[in-house]
Amino acid sequence: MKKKKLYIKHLLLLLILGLLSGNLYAQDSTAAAANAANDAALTALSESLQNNLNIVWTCVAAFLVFFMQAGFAMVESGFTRAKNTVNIIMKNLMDFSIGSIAFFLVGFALMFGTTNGFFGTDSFAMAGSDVAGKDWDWTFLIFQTVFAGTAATIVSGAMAERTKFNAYLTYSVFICAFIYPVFGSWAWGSLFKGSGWLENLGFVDFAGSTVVHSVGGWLALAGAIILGPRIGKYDPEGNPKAIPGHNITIAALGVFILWFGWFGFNPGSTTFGDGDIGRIAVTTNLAAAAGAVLAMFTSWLMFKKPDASMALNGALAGLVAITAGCANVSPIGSLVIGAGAGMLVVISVTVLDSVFKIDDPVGAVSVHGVCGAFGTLMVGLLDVNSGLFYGGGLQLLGIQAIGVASGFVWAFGLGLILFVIIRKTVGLRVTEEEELRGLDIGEHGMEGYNGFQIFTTQ
Amino acid sequence: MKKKKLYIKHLLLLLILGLLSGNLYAQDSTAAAANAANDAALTALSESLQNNLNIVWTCVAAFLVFFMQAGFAMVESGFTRAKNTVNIIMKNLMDFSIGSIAFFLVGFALMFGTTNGFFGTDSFAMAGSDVAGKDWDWTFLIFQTVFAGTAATIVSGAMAERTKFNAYLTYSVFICAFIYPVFGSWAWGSLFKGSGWLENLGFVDFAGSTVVHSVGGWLALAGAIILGPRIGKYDPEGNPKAIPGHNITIAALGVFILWFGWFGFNPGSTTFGDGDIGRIAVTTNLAAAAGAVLAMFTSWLMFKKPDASMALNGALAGLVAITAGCANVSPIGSLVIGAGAGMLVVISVTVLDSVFKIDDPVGAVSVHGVCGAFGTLMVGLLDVNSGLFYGGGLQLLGIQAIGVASGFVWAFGLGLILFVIIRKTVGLRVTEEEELRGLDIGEHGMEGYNGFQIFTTQ
Amino acid sequence: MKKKKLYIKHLLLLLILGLLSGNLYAQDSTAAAANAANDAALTALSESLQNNLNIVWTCVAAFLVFFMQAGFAMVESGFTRAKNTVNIIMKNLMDFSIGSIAFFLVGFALMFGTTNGFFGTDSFAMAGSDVAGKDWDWTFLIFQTVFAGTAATIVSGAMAERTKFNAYLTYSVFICAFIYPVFGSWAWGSLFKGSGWLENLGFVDFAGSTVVHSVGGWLALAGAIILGPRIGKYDPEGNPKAIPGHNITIAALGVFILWFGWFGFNPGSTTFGDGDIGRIAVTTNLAAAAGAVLAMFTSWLMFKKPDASMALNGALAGLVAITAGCANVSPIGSLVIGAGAGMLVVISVTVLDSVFKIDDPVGAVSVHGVCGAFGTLMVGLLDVNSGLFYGGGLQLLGIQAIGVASGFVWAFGLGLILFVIIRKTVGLRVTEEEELRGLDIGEHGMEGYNGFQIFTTQ
Amino acid sequence: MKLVIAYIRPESLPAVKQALFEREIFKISVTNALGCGQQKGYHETYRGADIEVTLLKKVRLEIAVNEDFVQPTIEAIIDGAKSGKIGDGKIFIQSLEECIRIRTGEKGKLAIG
Amino acid sequence: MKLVIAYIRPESLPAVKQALFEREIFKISVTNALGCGQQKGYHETYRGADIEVTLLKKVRLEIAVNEDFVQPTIEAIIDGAKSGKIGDGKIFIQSLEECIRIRTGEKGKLAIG
Amino acid sequence: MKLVIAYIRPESLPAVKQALFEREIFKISVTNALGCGQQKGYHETYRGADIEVTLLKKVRLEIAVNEDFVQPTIEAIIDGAKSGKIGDGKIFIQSLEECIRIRTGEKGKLAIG
Ligand SMILES: Nc1ncnc2c1ncn2[C@@H]1O[C@H](COP(=O)(O)OP(=O)(O)O)[C@@H](O)[C@H]1O
Ligand SMILES: Nc1ncnc2c1ncn2[C@@H]1O[C@H](COP(=O)(O)OP(=O)(O)O)[C@@H](O)[C@H]1O
Ligand SMILES: Nc1ncnc2c1ncn2[C@@H]1O[C@H](COP(=O)(O)OP(=O)(O)O)[C@@H](O)[C@H]1O
Repeated sequence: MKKKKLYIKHLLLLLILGLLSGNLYAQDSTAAAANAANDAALTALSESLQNNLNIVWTCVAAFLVFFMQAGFAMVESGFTRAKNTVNIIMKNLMDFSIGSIAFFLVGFALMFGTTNGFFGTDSFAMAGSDVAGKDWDWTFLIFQTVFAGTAATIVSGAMAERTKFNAYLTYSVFICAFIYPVFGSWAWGSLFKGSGWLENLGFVDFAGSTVVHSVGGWLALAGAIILGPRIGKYDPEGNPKAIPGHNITIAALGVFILWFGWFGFNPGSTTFGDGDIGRIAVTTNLAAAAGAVLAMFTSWLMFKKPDASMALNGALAGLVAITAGCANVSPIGSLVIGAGAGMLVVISVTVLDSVFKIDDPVGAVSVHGVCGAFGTLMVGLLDVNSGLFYGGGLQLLGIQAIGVASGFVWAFGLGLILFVIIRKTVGLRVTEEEELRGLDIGEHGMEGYNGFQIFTTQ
Repeated sequence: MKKKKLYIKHLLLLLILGLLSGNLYAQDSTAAAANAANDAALTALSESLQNNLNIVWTCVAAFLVFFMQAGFAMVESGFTRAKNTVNIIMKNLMDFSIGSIAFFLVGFALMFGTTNGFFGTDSFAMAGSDVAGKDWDWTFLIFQTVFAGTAATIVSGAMAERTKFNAYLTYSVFICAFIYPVFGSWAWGSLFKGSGWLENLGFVDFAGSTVVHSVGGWLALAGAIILGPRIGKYDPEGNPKAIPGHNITIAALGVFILWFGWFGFNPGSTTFGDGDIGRIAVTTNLAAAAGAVLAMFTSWLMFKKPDASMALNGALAGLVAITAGCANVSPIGSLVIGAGAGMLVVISVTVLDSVFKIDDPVGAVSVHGVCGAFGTLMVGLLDVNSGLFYGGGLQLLGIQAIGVASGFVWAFGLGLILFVIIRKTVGLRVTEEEELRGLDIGEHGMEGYNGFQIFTTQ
Repeated sequence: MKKKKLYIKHLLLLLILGLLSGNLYAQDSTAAAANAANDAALTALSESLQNNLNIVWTCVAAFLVFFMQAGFAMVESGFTRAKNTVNIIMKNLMDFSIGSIAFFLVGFALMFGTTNGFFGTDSFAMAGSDVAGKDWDWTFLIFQTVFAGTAATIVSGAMAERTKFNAYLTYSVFICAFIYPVFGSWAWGSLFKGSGWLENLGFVDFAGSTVVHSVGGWLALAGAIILGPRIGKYDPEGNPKAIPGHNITIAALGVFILWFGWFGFNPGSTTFGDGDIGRIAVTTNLAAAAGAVLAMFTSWLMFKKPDASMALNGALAGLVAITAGCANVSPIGSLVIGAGAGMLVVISVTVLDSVFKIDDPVGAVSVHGVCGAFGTLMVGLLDVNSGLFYGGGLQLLGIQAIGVASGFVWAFGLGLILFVIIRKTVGLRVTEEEELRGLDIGEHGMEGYNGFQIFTTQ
Repeated sequence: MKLVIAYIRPESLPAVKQALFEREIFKISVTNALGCGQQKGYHETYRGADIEVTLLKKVRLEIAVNEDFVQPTIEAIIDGAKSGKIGDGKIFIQSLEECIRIRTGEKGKLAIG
Repeated sequence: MKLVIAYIRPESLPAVKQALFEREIFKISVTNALGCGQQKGYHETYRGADIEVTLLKKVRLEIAVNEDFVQPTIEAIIDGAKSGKIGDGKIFIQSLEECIRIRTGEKGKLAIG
Repeated sequence: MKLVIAYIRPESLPAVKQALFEREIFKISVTNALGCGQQKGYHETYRGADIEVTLLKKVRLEIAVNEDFVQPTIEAIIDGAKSGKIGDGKIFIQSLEECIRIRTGEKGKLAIG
């Protein structure tokens, strides 16, 4: 631990000022100059303190976003079967671990390095940042790392219960080192040394409905399509069968953790400690609440009973959707976005399941892909400055649509290619026998719930 | 995300100062005036920076308090039976979601709007606050929302395993929109635009032992009485039977999460970032620790074995009890309060169960109602400035008693009325058949632990 | 709650300055003096604001570290059998609760009071700190309390599934009141009023790889040795048998919580809010990630399948190892340390299990003891200022070795003595019958998973 | 000696136990089972997809009794378990050749009670 | 009347149920079981130590049938459960003296179906 | 052929398995059960209220054997499970009419082992 030291940096500033002014004050005519020096000292002090506050805030927000990893792990574990629990846990642990390293070494540079127009080209392994200093760079890196980790982890849920472990590891490297960073550089590159065509257009995605969630969601979609559904998911006539998750308590805990972490995700994206963060926390919370409520009522209408898994998904849908506009829409706007996402997610899950026959065990595509796109578009309507409903015309909506579309093309397209290549090389899916017995024994040689008697007939 | 911008606000202040002073310094006689301007700039800077720090701190605290929702959900789920898990989870998710919206639209205004003497009358849906600005208002709103959510969620535990889901949703609206805010306006209204008779008396309830916890606890008591005990809770002779919870690990996790969240609840109630928060964290922690230890030893004495569920309740009892006086008692005082609450909660649980035959599955009435009242009264004895033991006489104790009593009358009285009305209209209790089979299937058509073999004989 | 008050403290400072300067400015020759006063005001303001920021940051960090208790409880519960769950939960709850009180009353004084050369001798129960004030002392106390709690809780995992509950309570008092604080005073005493020989030597243990983790780990080693292995752990020929944990999901959740909490543990140990915390967060995260990845691959090589429990332990191993040097090594250095710890922990677990026949159900000795020592030594190589690989020569490495060795001698030695005394007095191990049936029923008269059908044959 | 096996609704176990005790039948063994009988399953929905639960949760009793206790055992089970609705369950009776008390080695009629 | 007991692989339960239904055998009871037979267990490792899983997870079926249904029941089970690999399971047949439907009190052949 | 059913304490399963193996009885099936016998239940308390645990956790063994193995099986079970204390359990023996190995279709004595 470090001792409470004597604010050396600030003192230094004051000292310089003291020297300057002591000098200048000798002459009456230099009073104004002295004053200017005084002002400069004040400005420097203010910047230095506010900078420290920003660092504290951004770090705390980053830690909250990190904690979302636990949320994803719990949601995905809870919504799948007991026999695949160890596997889904390992995938969640490993995508973040491998992803952190890959993003540090390569991804960050592609995303935030000086751009060649398409992606960044320097700052690999943070070359250029002082490894013993107090630069903002490190705070920025940890914040961006946990964002990359979020994008990476979305996919595991949609591909759960049938994907080979080493295939998943391979995927994890690519998303954090390449797919996510390149798209990210288009929308957020200028936050550091880079610059991107999407942000230059005026694309608004404050905390990443598209950049993080939709990209993850569309990759998940590609994965689920290439993999095909789990055995038993569709009967011979193609009707979907429910394969219920094994632990709703843990899934609910996961959702609460994600909601908690989102208070780092959205307000934290200010990377600046001032009154905006309270307002963003309000819009974030209201959207989540509206999402949960509307998803519940929608499921009640559609299936006669209020479905817990849908209500939980609804909260996440609201959160994903508000992420783009959390700083730009009003609280009432956030209720609208959240409510829309809550309804949309139930419909989307059902349509993907019954119409498109895409088997997404945890609803990742609907929550992150569909609601992420929805939320990004809604900014075009509800931005309090330039949204359509606020008299801003169609321009922003158009730009948002371009952003959404480019996210889909990039992530879904690359996803298809990547997963096909993996299938051809390391192989993508476990054997039928392993799938029936569970990936826990097949891939990891252990069980998740040793000693518990589990109906082994499902 | 927002770029690291150039502290525009602070610069502006400095600019104004610069103009002023540049002007004035021309004349020697204006040196003093210049200096005053200089001081004003310093003050403005200090306020502005401290204000930002307060916002960061209060937001972080609010997020921690939000996370307590997860804690409540886990505690209540863990302490009830597996067959009712989905239901209790849904109730926890929905009371916060619906409550957040109700509090935003109506509750906040009743609690903190300009008062008519009885409750607030403006600021509905935060009318008057800048939907695109950096006002303190939003930070204050998110902080107060999570407090309202805490009061709301207490009830679900006491009414667990037999309450109809739609009845519970109805209740949730009323507590967050009306019951909690009105009482809150009496004690805390002046934190914003309001003003209340209790705070004007000098009532001390720093973070809400009474305002939040007792109010929730007495509502829970009303609900448990109107509902009646669970089937099988009392044998034909009226002797209580234990109905053990299904997951002590999850319940314990819930308690740890609540303890963690309480570090937002109590120290956060300063809404000001300075040395008080460290001291409040100390009193909060010591009270929780003492509560856990004493509850364990009390249960050991009474039942021959150290009961884990009691020890867990004891930690919560200590936390609830210290909430009123956390900023006003000494660390030793907090040990006394925590220890008292730890003993009290065990006795209270036993007495409610065996003597009053009130079936409260998770001990919510004892933890929140009884220990909340106890803690509020203890401030009258242990306040380091005006408590009885510190030579302050009986006055504060009297005021605290008034606060406690008015909380009981308001919450318990309204609770009885509300639950009777709900019983007469939507209906309060599920059918016997549904209760035996479990509310998860009855209310939600799904199970919490699919695949797990559960002894279905309980 | 406290109203947003008018920064009285800062105003006061400014007032004094105003008076001074108003006075002085009357005379031209006093301009320089006025300026100096001005500078002093700026310095005071800066210190005061930065101090408040430090308090907020340190408190938030302390809360995160507190939350690690939940992580330990979940890891230890998940990695042991269902029949001992209540017991391990209670041990985790109680070691922190009793420990908090013991550390407040005695431990803090021994660790941070004015030293007699061997340990501190004043500040018992924080005598001397203002019980109603805003002193830094309280923030420091809460931060140090949660560190002591961490050291205490490590032991329970290694002694799980066979230790008597009252024996464990006895142990908890001693570690928090004596064993940990005395060693702590040697390395960290000067952070408050004390001073220690190890820190005076130049020993680097920024956040406690040795002070907290190794000390806990070596105590765990002593406990596991004195207790002997669980029934069934070794077959008659002495070959180790696996006794799998009952809930990998919960264990994984625990690891994520610990990782999350570690962002308070390491960056928080600055107790200062500036750019260092971002950098430390980066090294901490990279080491954890590398630990998880390397442990997984090592287990894959050694046991043919990627073992989830090893990967989870690997993340913790990386975290423990980076704790000493998190502020002093580069990000690349942290990858090296994490990777090393990840490999080491797998080997260490296997060797302890198969060669030394020491039964440590959760791997606490390997994670905390072995990897803590490893990480401390690595600072001698990788410290960017004075490490061997950075041209600093062997000196630092030597000092680090002295620190590691003294930690081992103190903790392991005292641990052996303590556990032997406990065995002779209150008794250390439950009866064979109780161990077979489970400590939950034996020690606490209840079950962890009521209603779940558990194969009762293990 | 006979071995009586019965499948009943989980909810009715306490009543059956009570009825058996009243007839001084104190020894029973219970397991969880899934049953498929006349009682139609119920439908759960999960995320909008249907789950047809055709295997219903039942409790299986196994009771070894001497001949003179067979009738009382049957009566007790019916007493406790009959609601008149589909799903009440079945009783199966088999002959039992031998019964041994592990603790004492006692055999036959003596060992049963 | 006979009582047919079968131990089969968990995975094959759906197929066995299907095969039984096709032969109009609608009533069965199912429990989880651990079995030890010719099928060698598998090895799990946990933290580097070996677990020899010698008790394998099986599903136990209990089906009470009238004489003329014994053969179809056996056929159906074999149909659904036979993979030709070790571990397919066993069928045991016992005589059943009596069967009572709790709901109606019906006995014997009538009660079985 | 006989069907041996035994209820034993969970803790004694490893010893019983061992004893059976020594007598070359390799095939057994195990289920969890709750039992009510001479052994009095124990009391748990939960939040100060009493729980009378009258159904104790037991393990149920089912072993099909040829006649010449009946005696060894009984001996083995007693060997492994007898502690002399109440609650050691019971062994029940029934006749078994037929036994079929699903994999091969083998029947009778051949199929049992
Ligand atoms: N022939 C049978 N073989 C095996 N188990 C049976 C048989 N008939 C009934 N059962 C068991 O008894 C339970 C209740 O049977 P059911 O037909 O629903 O009762 P009821 O005829 O009284 O409505 C079933 O779920 C099943 O477990
Ligand atoms: N003699 C027996 N007594 C009791 N259960 C048996 C017996 N033989 C087989 N089983 C049960 O049947 C299951 C399958 O037997 P197994 O020998 O593996 O089949 P197969 O002979 O077709 O390979 C075993 O796991 C066990 O549960
Ligand atoms: N008559 C019976 N019918 C069914 N199960 C029985 C019967 N007698 C004993 N059991 C089973 O055997 C177990 C042990 O019986 P118990 O009477 O406790 O043994 P002991 O007579 O050796 O003390 C019981 O818990 C129960 O599961």
